[in-house]
Amino acid sequence: RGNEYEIALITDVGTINDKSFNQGSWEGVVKYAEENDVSHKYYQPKAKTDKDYLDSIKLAVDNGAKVVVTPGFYFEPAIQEAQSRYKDVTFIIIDGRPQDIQDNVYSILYAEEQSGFLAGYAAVKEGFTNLGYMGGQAVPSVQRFGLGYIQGAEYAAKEMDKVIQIRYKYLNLFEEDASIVTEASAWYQGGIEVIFVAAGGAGGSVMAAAEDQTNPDDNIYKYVIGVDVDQKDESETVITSAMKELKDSVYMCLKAIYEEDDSVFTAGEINVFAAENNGVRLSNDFSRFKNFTKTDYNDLFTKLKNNTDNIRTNIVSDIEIEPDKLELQNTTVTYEKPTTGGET
Amino acid sequence: MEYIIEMLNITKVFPGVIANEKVTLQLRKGEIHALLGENGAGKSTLMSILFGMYQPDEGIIKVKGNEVVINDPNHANALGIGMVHQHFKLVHNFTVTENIILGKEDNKLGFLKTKAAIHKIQSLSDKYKLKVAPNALISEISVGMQQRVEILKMLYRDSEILIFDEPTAVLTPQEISELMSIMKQLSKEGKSIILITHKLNEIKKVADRCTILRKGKLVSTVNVNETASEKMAEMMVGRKVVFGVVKQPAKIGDPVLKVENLSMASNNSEKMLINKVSFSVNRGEIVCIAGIEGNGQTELVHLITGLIPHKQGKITLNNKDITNYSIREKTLSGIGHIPEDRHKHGLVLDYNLAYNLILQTYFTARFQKRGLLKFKNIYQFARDLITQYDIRSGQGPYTIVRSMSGGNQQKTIVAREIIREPDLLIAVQPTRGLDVGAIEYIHQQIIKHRDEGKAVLLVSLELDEVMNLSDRILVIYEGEIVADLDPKSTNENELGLYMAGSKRGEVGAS
Amino acid sequence: MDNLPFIIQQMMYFSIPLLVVALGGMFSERSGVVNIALEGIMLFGAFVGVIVVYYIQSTLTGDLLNSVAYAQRVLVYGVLVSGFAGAVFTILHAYASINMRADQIISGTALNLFAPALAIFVARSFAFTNYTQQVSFRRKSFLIRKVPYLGDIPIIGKLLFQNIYITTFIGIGILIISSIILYKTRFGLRLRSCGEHPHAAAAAGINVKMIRYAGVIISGFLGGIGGFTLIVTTTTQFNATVSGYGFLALAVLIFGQWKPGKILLAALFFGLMKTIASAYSLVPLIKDLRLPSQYYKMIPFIATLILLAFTSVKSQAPKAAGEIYDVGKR
Amino acid sequence: MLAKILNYINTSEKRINIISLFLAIVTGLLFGLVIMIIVSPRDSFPAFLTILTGGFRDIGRVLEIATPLIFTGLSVGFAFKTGLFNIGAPGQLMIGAISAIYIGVRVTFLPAPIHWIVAVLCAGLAGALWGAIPGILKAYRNVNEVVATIMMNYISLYFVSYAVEYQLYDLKNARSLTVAKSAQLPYLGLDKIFTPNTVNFGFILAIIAIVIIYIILEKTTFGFELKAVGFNQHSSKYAGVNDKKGIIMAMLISGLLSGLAGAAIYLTDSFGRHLETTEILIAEGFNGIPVALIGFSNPIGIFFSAIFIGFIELGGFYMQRYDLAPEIIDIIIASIIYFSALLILFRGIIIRLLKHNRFKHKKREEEDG
Ligand SMILES: Nc1ncnc2c1ncn2[C@@H]1O[C@H](COP(=O)(O)OP(=O)(O)OP(=O)(O)O)[C@@H](O)[C@H]1O
Ligand SMILES: Nc1ncnc2c1ncn2[C@@H]1O[C@H](COP(=O)(O)OP(=O)(O)OP(=O)(O)O)[C@@H](O)[C@H]1O
Ligand SMILES: [Mg+2]
Ligand SMILES: [Mg+2]
Repeated sequence: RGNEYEIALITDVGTINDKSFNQGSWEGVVKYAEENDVSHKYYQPKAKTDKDYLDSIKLAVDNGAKVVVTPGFYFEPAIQEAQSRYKDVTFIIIDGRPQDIQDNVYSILYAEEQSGFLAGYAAVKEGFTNLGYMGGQAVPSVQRFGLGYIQGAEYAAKEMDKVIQIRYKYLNLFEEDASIVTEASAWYQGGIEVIFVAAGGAGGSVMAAAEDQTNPDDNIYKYVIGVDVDQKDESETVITSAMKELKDSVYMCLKAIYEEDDSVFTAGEINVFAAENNGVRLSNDFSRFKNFTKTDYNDLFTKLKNNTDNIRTNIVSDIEIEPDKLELQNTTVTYEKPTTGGET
Repeated sequence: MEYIIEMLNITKVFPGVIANEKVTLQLRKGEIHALLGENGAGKSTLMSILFGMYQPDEGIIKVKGNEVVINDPNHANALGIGMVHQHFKLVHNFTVTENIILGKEDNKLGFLKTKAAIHKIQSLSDKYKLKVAPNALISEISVGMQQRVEILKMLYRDSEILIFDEPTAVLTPQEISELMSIMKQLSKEGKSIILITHKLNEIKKVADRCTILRKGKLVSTVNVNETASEKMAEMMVGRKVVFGVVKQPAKIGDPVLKVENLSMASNNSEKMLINKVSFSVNRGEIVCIAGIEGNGQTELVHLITGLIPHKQGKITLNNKDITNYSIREKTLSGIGHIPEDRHKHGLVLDYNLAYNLILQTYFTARFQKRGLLKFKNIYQFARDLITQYDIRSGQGPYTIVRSMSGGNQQKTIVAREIIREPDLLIAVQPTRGLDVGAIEYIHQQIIKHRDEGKAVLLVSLELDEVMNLSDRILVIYEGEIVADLDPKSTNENELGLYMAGSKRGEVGAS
Repeated sequence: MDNLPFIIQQMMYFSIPLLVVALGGMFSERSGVVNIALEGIMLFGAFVGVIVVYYIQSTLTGDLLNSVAYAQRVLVYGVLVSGFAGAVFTILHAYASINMRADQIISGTALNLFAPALAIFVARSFAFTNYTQQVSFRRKSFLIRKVPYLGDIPIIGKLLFQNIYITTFIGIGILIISSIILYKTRFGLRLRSCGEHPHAAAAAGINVKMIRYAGVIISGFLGGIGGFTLIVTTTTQFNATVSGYGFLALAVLIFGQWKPGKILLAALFFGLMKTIASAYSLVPLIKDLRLPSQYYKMIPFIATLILLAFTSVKSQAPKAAGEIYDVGKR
Repeated sequence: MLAKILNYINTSEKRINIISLFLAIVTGLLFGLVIMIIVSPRDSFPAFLTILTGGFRDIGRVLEIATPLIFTGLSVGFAFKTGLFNIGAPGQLMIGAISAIYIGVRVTFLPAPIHWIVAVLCAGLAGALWGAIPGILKAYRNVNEVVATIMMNYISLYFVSYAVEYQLYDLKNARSLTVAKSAQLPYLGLDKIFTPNTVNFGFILAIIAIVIIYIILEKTTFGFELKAVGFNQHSSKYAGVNDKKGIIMAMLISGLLSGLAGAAIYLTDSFGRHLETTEILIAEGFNGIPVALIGFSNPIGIFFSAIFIGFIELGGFYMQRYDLAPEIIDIIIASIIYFSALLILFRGIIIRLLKHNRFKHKKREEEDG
């Protein structure tokens, strides 16, 4: 009989240190567990299938887990199943919501579209008119980041009445690869000034491209916008990061569960983290901006918070709407995907 | 009288074979010392030991009186020992020069000094009239030339002791006598030579003394001028030997194989490898294609058997045009083929004996039904052939052929091809590397086949084989048939002249 | 046309690692040892090299951290270390295939499985990588904006001496040295003879086993360097993968028919194709086709296949490559 | 007793090889254990025990993991037997998978048994095509099959990514659509014997494949020809075998097997595997190589090595309950393969053992007599 571990995290395939939601959530787990010394451990599914997710959950529960954290919307079907299989285990699912959620499940969603909105706004305010977005894959959170990014940029464009353009695509890759360096370089070479990349490891390759295409001598500077966590340390080209408070939200949720306090988190419901509850934001280091300032940011952020003239509720976050199908002003979106096929 | 080399009581055992057993060989400075023995007698092994390729299990080696352990060829070279191997040790896509300097490269800080080397080689080549082109690729020069390269290797390393392992097997009489004179010249310069050969007349010509091995044991060492050839032959085989083959005069029938204007160009130059070759082979006769290796024999045979896709000309078998038949179709229409290279073409070395015996017939109704092999028949058939042809092997039909000796490997092929009673049997160097017993046996089989009224096309480099076996001799030179001779009315010397291209006869396209 | 410098710069991301690693494979296979372990070797070399860079950089501060000159030194250290690591790692393959007469495919495959597992496992198990699989590093100052003097030469300067990595020059250097070694030195002659006809080599007094060890170990050295080069130029962190470039290098080696010159051409061709496939957004005509990106990505591989169909007919692997050498056999 | 065993072994080359392989495997495992002890002395032993026994907890799962490995292992092994090195299994697998899924999703008018049968067949055909292309290139253009299959891998990789994204995309789950119920491989009562939803018809098909491949290789003239070509292309040509046809057929069959692996993995319900747009080669493809190698490229050997790999992989999954990075399993598998490359070494040990033992025998007899 092995040692018991009370809090368990199942990684979506990909590893615990993906500098993205696996890592963010895990850091939240560790923070809480160490403060209250609760035993904790993460498990890797054998493969990326609901069956393997369930096996991992089973393993964790057999191994003494009372709380199971599952990052990523891919876990939805597994949790849907597990919540009734293991009634006395509490589940936290991040980025996802089972169809009919039971009261041993906390579903945590983020308003990525708001985070993206902030990023897009900041980029245009900084003075960029030629923007890019690279998503790892068309999964809901990544799609919402993108949608928000476009609308934030448009919002700023209208404000400053400038005309801007946005190049938009999914890389179909979450790993670094030489071809992504070249692709991003080509974008920069083609005039794009900043790329918002929500693609895990692939971000590294985009930053590499930005660094190589930046050339102070000719006064050319190219930038990257990081995602999920503050990626400013990975490269100086990271002008800011569109963050969601994975760590804190997981931490707080665990706290709520252990202290049975349901003021912030309600079991059996979807807990959305957004501007209202400081669940999404930009990196609070603004030193790399030249024109965009912390005050600009705060103004917008408060507007989002208070939904001043419906700025928040106007943000389209329906992932079934393709990025080039939004109706926009002063803004053209080139979506690198001929609009065919695909269905729900 | 001191010796430059002494090999005392050398014993070498290979899995299953005692290659040498307490063999002693003593070499005097400046002498030409022949080493005589049947195939498998242990000559190459003994020399390989002297050359440091194998370590003896027992016995000691002395060079210039002091005992040495020769642990690799490099060491042998250092001791002034050089060797021309039976199977040449040349890298085919290297130039002559590269092959010669390999292992003893003139160099400055590891960088090759090729120019100097070429110069040295050129002068050596001139000195001994070897006529080699230092920059030619090995793959593009004749076997005779390749051997000279091997000789140059030794001279380049200015070795004192030169070992020749069966150097004459692949040469014309002319080339042989040239080689002989080269050896004489070398020995005059004080170099000591060991010459391995099966051919007594050569020994008589050049050797001072001769050491005779039988089945790995030393028989004795004799002074050549005091010993008659017959005596030496007897010592080598252990019984009186009848030279030559006994056979009835041929009863020639109607033509089986007809070849008309067969031609083929080499694919990396304009040179014609086969040039308008026409001849025919009749029932009841053995026609022999004589020639120096590399004059188109291989290509000719491969064109007839289909191993090389047909180029130009016409081939008919029993008045049937088989020119464009596939290999399989040709085999089935009555061609048997004992190939030149038993390891490359003749056998699947990793298949067992039985499988190799059905290699040409596995698809026939006898061995297969609806694509499933009939193992009972296959192994029964194999057992029969093994007894009938006395094929010796470890586990009978289940023996993996790779582990069999060359002799028995060859018997396997002969059995497989002859048992099919082909109207035309093409035998290419069927006795290469076999001991006299096997040679006799295979010769008998070939003659028997002919006497059954079948046609035989024999390709051989061994002149005595040509003379003894054939009813008609076609000499091939640079892809052309330059003579059509009757063995009774010609001699080895004349033959040699044709083979060397220095004589041309009228070719009756019979 | 004005995109030419850009295209060349992009090609180097692909071509240089492929070139270096394929040259490594060449040394191994021309000595007679087939080496399909290139992927694993690259990965292992990159891993160790990146760790060293990570370590050095963690000790740096301020200007040193941003000094391009110093960064070059760090890179060179990384190159050397990764080469060394690759060489050591490859000894496993050499021992198996030379001393133990192992099937060279098997031991190669084993190394390919070993490398990532080991890299991840080590990175996860020890403190100096703070238990994370990723090892990140600062690559910002690696790029040389303009090589002093050379960078100012009219056209060539812009093409070859601006926005370039020192590893590119190292790669070219390796190419030149390799060809010289192979064709002009005693070692090269002996190496080739062992790959073509080991028994002839042995008869000429050459220690075949030793030469083959040398060949395999060199392939490890270059494989490691190639892996390191690939990672430091194309990302900001090492993530225990070289994403199949080892196998592509193997392809380049065969495509290049085991000859340095042709290997270079193969590597450049492949690099160019890869560049076109990823930088199509710059090429108006192709861009306007608006094909799914996957189609563009297929280009390099289809093109290579087609080219192979025309160039392979006479291609001939080293005769003795993959063949187990033992004295008794003949 | 030991003497008896040794004698038994001694009577056959094959047995000696198998025993040496067994030794190699044990050594590989022990090597893994050593590493585990270094990293975590406390947990290493129980964790190691879990690796060895964990598989028994869910045999059904083991077989499920093994099934595709059997196919790809056979694929690689079969090519090996005919002297070809097919590292194109991943591509052939993926092209097979996408074809199966396409049929399963789009050709829904077919009734239950026919539907999945057609899907399986198409997977096989697609794989066969994907294998045949390098075969043809090698036979007629002398293109080295290693390069060709590597190229084909990437082509299929991007094709699959395209097909998923543009033809078979399930937007809600961001993966390929799940095939219709009628296209999912049936359990045929296997779910009564093993854990439900694990082993299905795919496993039966794998067994059938093993038998057929074994018969082809060992019992048919076709196999006779293929192996001859593999051993020695010249002598098989001399024997009138059409070596070009041989090469093409070998690659075609090899590809077909990998294609079937695709069907076995992906013709499953929504809880099973799905293809994604992410451009990554499927692991089961490459893992066919070690499986084949450990199994001496022999169909029966491949069966056992696939089961073995599946077994310790599952054991490795369960081992996670302890404080060890799961990659240790990969290390163990790698070292097992490496040590199996050192077969000669272990053969040496065994043969020495045998000699020693035979020697003792002699002595004993002498003493008796
Ligand atoms: N490498 C080897 N392994 C096993 N047995 C060998 C080996 N080399 C030679 N033999 C055996 O040793 C014996 C002597 O072989 P060797 O080559 O010395 O004969 P030989 O006199 O040179 O014959 P030939 O006239 O054909 O050259 C033969 O019976 C052969 O079967
Ligand atoms: N490794 C070996 N094991 C067993 N017998 C061998 C081996 N190598 C050579 N022989 C046998 O040793 C004998 C003499 O060796 P040698 O090298 O002269 O062969 P050969 O007579 O020239 O025939 P081959 O053309 O097969 O080499 C031949 O019968 C050959 O088959
Ligand atoms: Mg000999
Ligand atoms: Mg011989």
